[in-house]
Amino acid sequence: MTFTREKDFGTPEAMGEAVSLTIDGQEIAVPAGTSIMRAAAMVETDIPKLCATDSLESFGSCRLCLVEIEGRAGYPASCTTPVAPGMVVHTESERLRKLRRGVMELYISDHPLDCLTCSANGDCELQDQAGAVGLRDVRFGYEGENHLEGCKDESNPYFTFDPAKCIVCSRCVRACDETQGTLALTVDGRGFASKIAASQDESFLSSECVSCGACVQACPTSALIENTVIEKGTPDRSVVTTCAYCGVGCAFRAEMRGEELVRMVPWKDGKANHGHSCVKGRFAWGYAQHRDRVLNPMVRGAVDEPWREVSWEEAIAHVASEYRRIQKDYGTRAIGGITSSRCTNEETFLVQKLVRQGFGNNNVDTCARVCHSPTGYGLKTTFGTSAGTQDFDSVQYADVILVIGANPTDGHPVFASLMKRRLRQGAKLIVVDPRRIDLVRSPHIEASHHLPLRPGTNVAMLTAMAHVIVTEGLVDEAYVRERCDTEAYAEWAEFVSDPAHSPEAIEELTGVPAADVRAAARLYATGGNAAIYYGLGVTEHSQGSSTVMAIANLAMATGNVGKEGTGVNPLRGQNNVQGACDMGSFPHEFSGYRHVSDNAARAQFEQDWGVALDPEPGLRIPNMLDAATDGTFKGIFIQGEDILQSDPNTKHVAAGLAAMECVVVQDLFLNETANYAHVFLPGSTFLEKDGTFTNAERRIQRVRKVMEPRNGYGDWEVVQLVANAMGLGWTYTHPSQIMDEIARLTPTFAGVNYQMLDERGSLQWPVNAAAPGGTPMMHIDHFVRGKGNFVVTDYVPTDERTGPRFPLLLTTGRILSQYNVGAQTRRTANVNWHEEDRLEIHPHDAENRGIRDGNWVSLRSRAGETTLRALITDRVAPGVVYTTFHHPDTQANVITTDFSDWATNCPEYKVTAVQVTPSNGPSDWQQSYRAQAEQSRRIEPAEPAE
Amino acid sequence: MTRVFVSKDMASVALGADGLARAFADAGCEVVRTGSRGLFSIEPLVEVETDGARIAYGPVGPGDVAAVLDGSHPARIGAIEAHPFFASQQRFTFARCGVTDPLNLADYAANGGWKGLEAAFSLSPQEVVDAVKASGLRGRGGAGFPTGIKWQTVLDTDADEKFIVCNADEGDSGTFADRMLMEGDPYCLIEGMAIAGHAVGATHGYIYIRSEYPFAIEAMREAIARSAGKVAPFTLEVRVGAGAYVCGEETALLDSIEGRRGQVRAKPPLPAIEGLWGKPTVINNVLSLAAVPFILAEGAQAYADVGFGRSRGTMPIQIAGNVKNGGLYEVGFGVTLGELVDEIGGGTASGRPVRAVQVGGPLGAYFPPSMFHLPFDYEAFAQAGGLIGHAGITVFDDSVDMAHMARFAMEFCAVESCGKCTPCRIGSTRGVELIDRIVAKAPRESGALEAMPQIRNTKGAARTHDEEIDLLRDLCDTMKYGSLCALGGFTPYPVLSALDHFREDFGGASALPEAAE
Amino acid sequence: MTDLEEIQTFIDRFVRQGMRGALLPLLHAVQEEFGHVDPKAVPLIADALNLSRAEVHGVISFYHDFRTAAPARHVVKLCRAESCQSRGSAAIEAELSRHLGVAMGNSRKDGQVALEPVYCLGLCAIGPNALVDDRPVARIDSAAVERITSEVEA
Amino acid sequence: MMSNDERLAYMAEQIYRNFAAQGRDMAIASTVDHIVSFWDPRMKAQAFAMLDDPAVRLSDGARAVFEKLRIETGAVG
Repeated sequence: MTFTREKDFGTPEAMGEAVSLTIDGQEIAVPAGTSIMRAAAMVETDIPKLCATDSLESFGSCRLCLVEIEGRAGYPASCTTPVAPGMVVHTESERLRKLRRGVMELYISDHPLDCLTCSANGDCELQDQAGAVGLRDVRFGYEGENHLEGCKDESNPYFTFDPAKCIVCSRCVRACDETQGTLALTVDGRGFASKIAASQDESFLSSECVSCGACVQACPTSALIENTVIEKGTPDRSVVTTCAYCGVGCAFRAEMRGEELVRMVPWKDGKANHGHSCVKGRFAWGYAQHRDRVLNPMVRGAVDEPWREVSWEEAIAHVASEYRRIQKDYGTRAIGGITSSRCTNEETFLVQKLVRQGFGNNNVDTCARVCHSPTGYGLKTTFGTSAGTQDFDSVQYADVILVIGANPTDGHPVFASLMKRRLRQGAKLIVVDPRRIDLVRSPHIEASHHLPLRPGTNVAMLTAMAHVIVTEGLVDEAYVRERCDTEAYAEWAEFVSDPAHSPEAIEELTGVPAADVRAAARLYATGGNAAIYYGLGVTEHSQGSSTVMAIANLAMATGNVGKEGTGVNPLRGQNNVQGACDMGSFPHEFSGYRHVSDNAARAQFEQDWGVALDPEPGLRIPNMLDAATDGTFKGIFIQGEDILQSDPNTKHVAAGLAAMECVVVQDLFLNETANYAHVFLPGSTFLEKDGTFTNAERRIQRVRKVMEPRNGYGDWEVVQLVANAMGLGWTYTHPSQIMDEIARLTPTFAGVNYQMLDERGSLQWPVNAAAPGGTPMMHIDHFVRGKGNFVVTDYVPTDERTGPRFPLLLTTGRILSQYNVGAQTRRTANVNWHEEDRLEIHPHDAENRGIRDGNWVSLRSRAGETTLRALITDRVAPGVVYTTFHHPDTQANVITTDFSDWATNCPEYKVTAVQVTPSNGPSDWQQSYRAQAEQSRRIEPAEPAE
Repeated sequence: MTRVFVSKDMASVALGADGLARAFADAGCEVVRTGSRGLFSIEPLVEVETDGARIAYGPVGPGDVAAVLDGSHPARIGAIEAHPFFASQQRFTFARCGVTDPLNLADYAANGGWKGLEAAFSLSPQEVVDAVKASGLRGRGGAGFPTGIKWQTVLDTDADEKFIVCNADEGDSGTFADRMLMEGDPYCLIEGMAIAGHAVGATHGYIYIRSEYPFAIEAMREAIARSAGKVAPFTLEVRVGAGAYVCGEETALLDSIEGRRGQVRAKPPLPAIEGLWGKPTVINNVLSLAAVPFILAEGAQAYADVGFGRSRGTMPIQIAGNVKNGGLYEVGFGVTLGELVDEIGGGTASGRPVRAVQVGGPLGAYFPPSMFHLPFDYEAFAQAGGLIGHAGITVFDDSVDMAHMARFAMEFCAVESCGKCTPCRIGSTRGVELIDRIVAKAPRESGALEAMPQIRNTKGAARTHDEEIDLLRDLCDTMKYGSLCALGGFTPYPVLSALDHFREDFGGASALPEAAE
Repeated sequence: MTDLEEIQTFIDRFVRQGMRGALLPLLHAVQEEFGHVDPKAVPLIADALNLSRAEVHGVISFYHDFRTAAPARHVVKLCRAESCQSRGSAAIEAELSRHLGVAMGNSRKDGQVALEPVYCLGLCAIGPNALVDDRPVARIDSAAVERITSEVEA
Repeated sequence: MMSNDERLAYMAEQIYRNFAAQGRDMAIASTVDHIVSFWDPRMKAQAFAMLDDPAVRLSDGARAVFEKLRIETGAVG
């Protein structure tokens, strides 16, 4: 299969009305603002080019693309010359051929001639253009001044920079500026000596580069090229799939060489990422081949015994029989399941079907419990649907962007680049976050207002902003009257107007000057289209749901829902956490957010599945662990989740798991939860199976199998094996059949099927008769629930209080290079950037504890103690410390408490009272944990007879 | 107490004007420091105020104070305006230069200062633009683009803010008119920019001065401070270059003011529509802006009446290089090259015959005496394969080696290239290497590479002298038609004019001893 | 190596003027105050103007005026442009280079004097010209070369 | 940390406190609706058991909620 490279039109698409002109005698019409180069490419006339590529603004430096225009002197560059009505263009003539050969002769007089052994051989634009212009001789010779001695920079683990191959077209510098927005590259020097440099002409790894790969993708030669291409050679086929890391849902071309993945290149037509990527999706896919991958099922009687490798038949039969036994001994509700936010929609649907149809109860939950369950509750209560209102592209129309409790440049980097592009066009930014995240101030980006509030006071802050908007008459009265429940509004307006909710009243509590709060509120209300983006810093609180509703109130009060550039947009953490919720992973609702007590909905499932279903809500994860320690919950099926590391209060989780009799874990690696498992079923990566993910803007995108699963089965096949071993008689042969079932049973997915997804590339639900092409933006002329519902959100302080024993407040977050519990990214070269969790602490707090940067410190809360190294920074305010939970050996979650959101039990990761003291070594818990983990990971290979 | 006038222009100071001024002060005179009159062969110059008139003596030194004061000094010139070099000039823009104390506001007002601005304020913006159009004023920086049309585009483009940018990067060798005006009559430039601000609706202006002009930078900053009240609400600030000739190109200049590498931007968008910080911007040379006060004060017609063909008004021509009467000669277009070099310039300073004249700085063509009939006019010079540029004329006597000058043109381009576009970045360096081979009569041997058996296609044989000359012409063709801006695009003018008019020098027979590299 | 705190306070004071597109003026001011732009100051300048270090480094490396190392005690900038060449600057350049014991475009090993090229000082009728420690000197002949040499050796 | 009984009481109290702005009766009703929607049968049964167990300390809010819950779900206890 020949490797088809995506066509490069040379300059970005333009939006003006049609302009007609003639190119080489052919009449065509293109939008005004289109370059002559792009117009020609649209009619298969590919004008030679090297510095032009359609992901970047035209630059006009290589001078290969010169054309002749009748009535105009000279030879203008077609990339920088927009079309004009009636223009007559000639792209070929003897004069032009001579000029192009002249330019190419200059290029090749200063370029290596080792094409046949070059890693870009066959995939190099300089090589292509030298052929296109018919270069046969370099009369200047090769002895003149040149750049052939520059030494290679191999500091970055993923790509190599070879300055000798550089033609100084600046596409990399412009990609780092326009596409990524980091501006880590520049041209160093000028004239002939010009060369590309990272930061202050240092190695890529030590520079400001965030390794997103945009420059490597933009580079026309092998000056910047992926190491995997150098090792394996150019790819021979490509498959479009979706990244399995964060909730942005970047579409990629997996470029293969036979069964071997050579590189992941962001797909230009990806609707969420438009051809951009970050270090994780672009490069950190090596974990699929990592030696830690468990490929054979394993079983053991008790968790202190070593694992025994067994056949699939034996493992599956064991699981089925154990579950039936437990239900016989302890009752139908004694077992449950946890779906994965990292697996596909089809797989999460099957796991909740296994629980509901197979186990006969609703004890199914998902990791969304610990991240955006408050979003589901809050947005459903106010708008009527548990998902964000806009698509990502809507940010391009925002005049004001409010980011609260989120760090997009680390958590959602590709969307952060799109947001930065809008900010650099002049949109205003408000950041509400205890930490000075990068967006507050980084090159060319500066927030108009940063409200560094004390962790846990979100509701007080948002209610105060509402107070300003209502009391200063900034409410969009017409919008509220027409679109919202005016009675609920009146009650809410009266509540927020109370002086007790004024910025002045809460200044002492939040630590933010009232004037700043008033200014931010006025900007949000009057600054034009205003969009709110929020993350786990909003949801992971004891008032997570109240905060989401407070956000919705602000948006409704100012008419900022239902049009481009506005909306309430949860930045959901994982690649399919939205999908996991959509598929009915919560214990209280079926797919499509319909409560299990909804008789009509339940009847539909019962009729389709041929079995009576439990109308009562099931157990949430924390409740399952409580029930386990009570002895009434004995068996669990955990697919693609590591609750021991990711869930709060690790000791409580460990106790719960230890009390169970059949813990089944399905994952790629022996994760922390597997230390307490009795059966380990090997999982498959997103490269090894078909399916769909749904990103944070409700966009359903296809995941396509590019290689056979190393463990033998796609995860959906394993769930089917278990189900059939329990007698459920499932007959799926391809995930598309599962999606047909989902569509059959879920109104918002009615129109979704693989054929439509292949045709359109992606669909944003709801997709049904009312919206056959999907719904980019929701609540356009009315809210899903009819009238927008204002909810009074009274500030109830968390019971997690600082005091003499625990004077500091710990909040948590994530970092660009690592992902969630780090299972995947820790097994890639990303450890170059973040090989251990660090405790960020303010200089004052460090000083009066005698702590210097890099020292080992003990971090204690009333829930537990761990040790890690300090990082002294004024990013955090005095009295606030911060860390990540990417590395199991820090066991950060032994610190977090069992407090959680009042409505959804989403854990209060963001507020834990702690004490920090210099330490001399790992805490007792860490030591006992490591001993247990070592002991539990022993594996005895399958008997030779197998 | 006798009042005497001594120039503090950078050239005058370099020739000892400060010492002369001190000597007269020590002798009890009241010394007024002025700009330079603009004829350097008679500097250091002093003008003594005697019964209402100013009697000039020059060149004189500190030792001549007594003889000057008693009127007996042999270098007595009398009224400077009567001196032949000045009598035949039409000083519309440089009228006050050398006459007034540059920073004295009263002096400026007493000599026609602010008349133009007052006239402009009495007119609507469109009327001011119409006046500039009617004057026929064209860009004095070198492009010769009608100034009025540029202003019209900025006026017609609405935006929340607009800017007036003065290009004072004057990097061409042989040009110093901008420097002389900024040091000698800074308020004239300020008045011109204020008028432009009023005409197009801009409230702020920048003057981008090259760092090699310390005196001009200081003069403009002081003048801006003192005249702020006169031009309010229009405000001005000076920005200093940092050693990059390419920032004389208008879009590179804008990038430089914005704090970036001085790289040339592709057009469109035109700066008049999307210029500084993306806002509509008037970018004009010092002389274009300094010509505006006269046009508003005396009327467009007075300006347009002077000139030749489509080149209306006067051009402050700078006669430089190996010339006897080097200096600033403002006259209407149409004067011939020969008149400028032989009659007004007085031939070479070395006394040897004139062999070549470069017009328009390092990117201008070289003209042999056989082309001295050419009238000073944008179109005439263009047809003759050259350009007027910033109207600098550099005279060479017969000792010049034109192959060396062609090489220097390529070397200058290589030193100053911004490095963005291929024809200029790589072409200039290859041009230097190529001319060295031509001059050394050492055409390129068959390269070690071409001789390798693996290289099958490229022409292996050694190259001939004529083939190298043809390659130089091809390179010039690629640079001229391929380059993104005039730096790479015009470097072929001096190279090809030297090759065409002085073919004998390229025989390599009499190359000038190489300068110490 | 200049003291970083000193540079930081200087930068903070300069940036408080709130000048738009302040990088070149700030680099000129830093070089004027401290003799050159120390690479260690680049992160401070980048942060003060909210630019990336790459952008600041790109600008410093583009403009020939900016020095990243301490200059020689004396700097002679001799004009190499066409007008001065027509009046014999090539020979003067060779003579001056010999007298000062430093090749054009270099600083002498002992740091006493640097001979740098400049392309036109706007004194094009009275060349060969030079700036000797920012003081303009015209019509340079052998005698002038002697004077300049003794002046910069002091 | 909290025992399971204490946690259940705490959960009910926390929900009740967050509905408090609606006034006592409305807050109790809203909390009951919430529990019906989200608590599984065993947790509800555990709540009723705590009502009958004198040793268990319940805030008046939690107690009122559990009592209303028992009436509404018609649970025998």
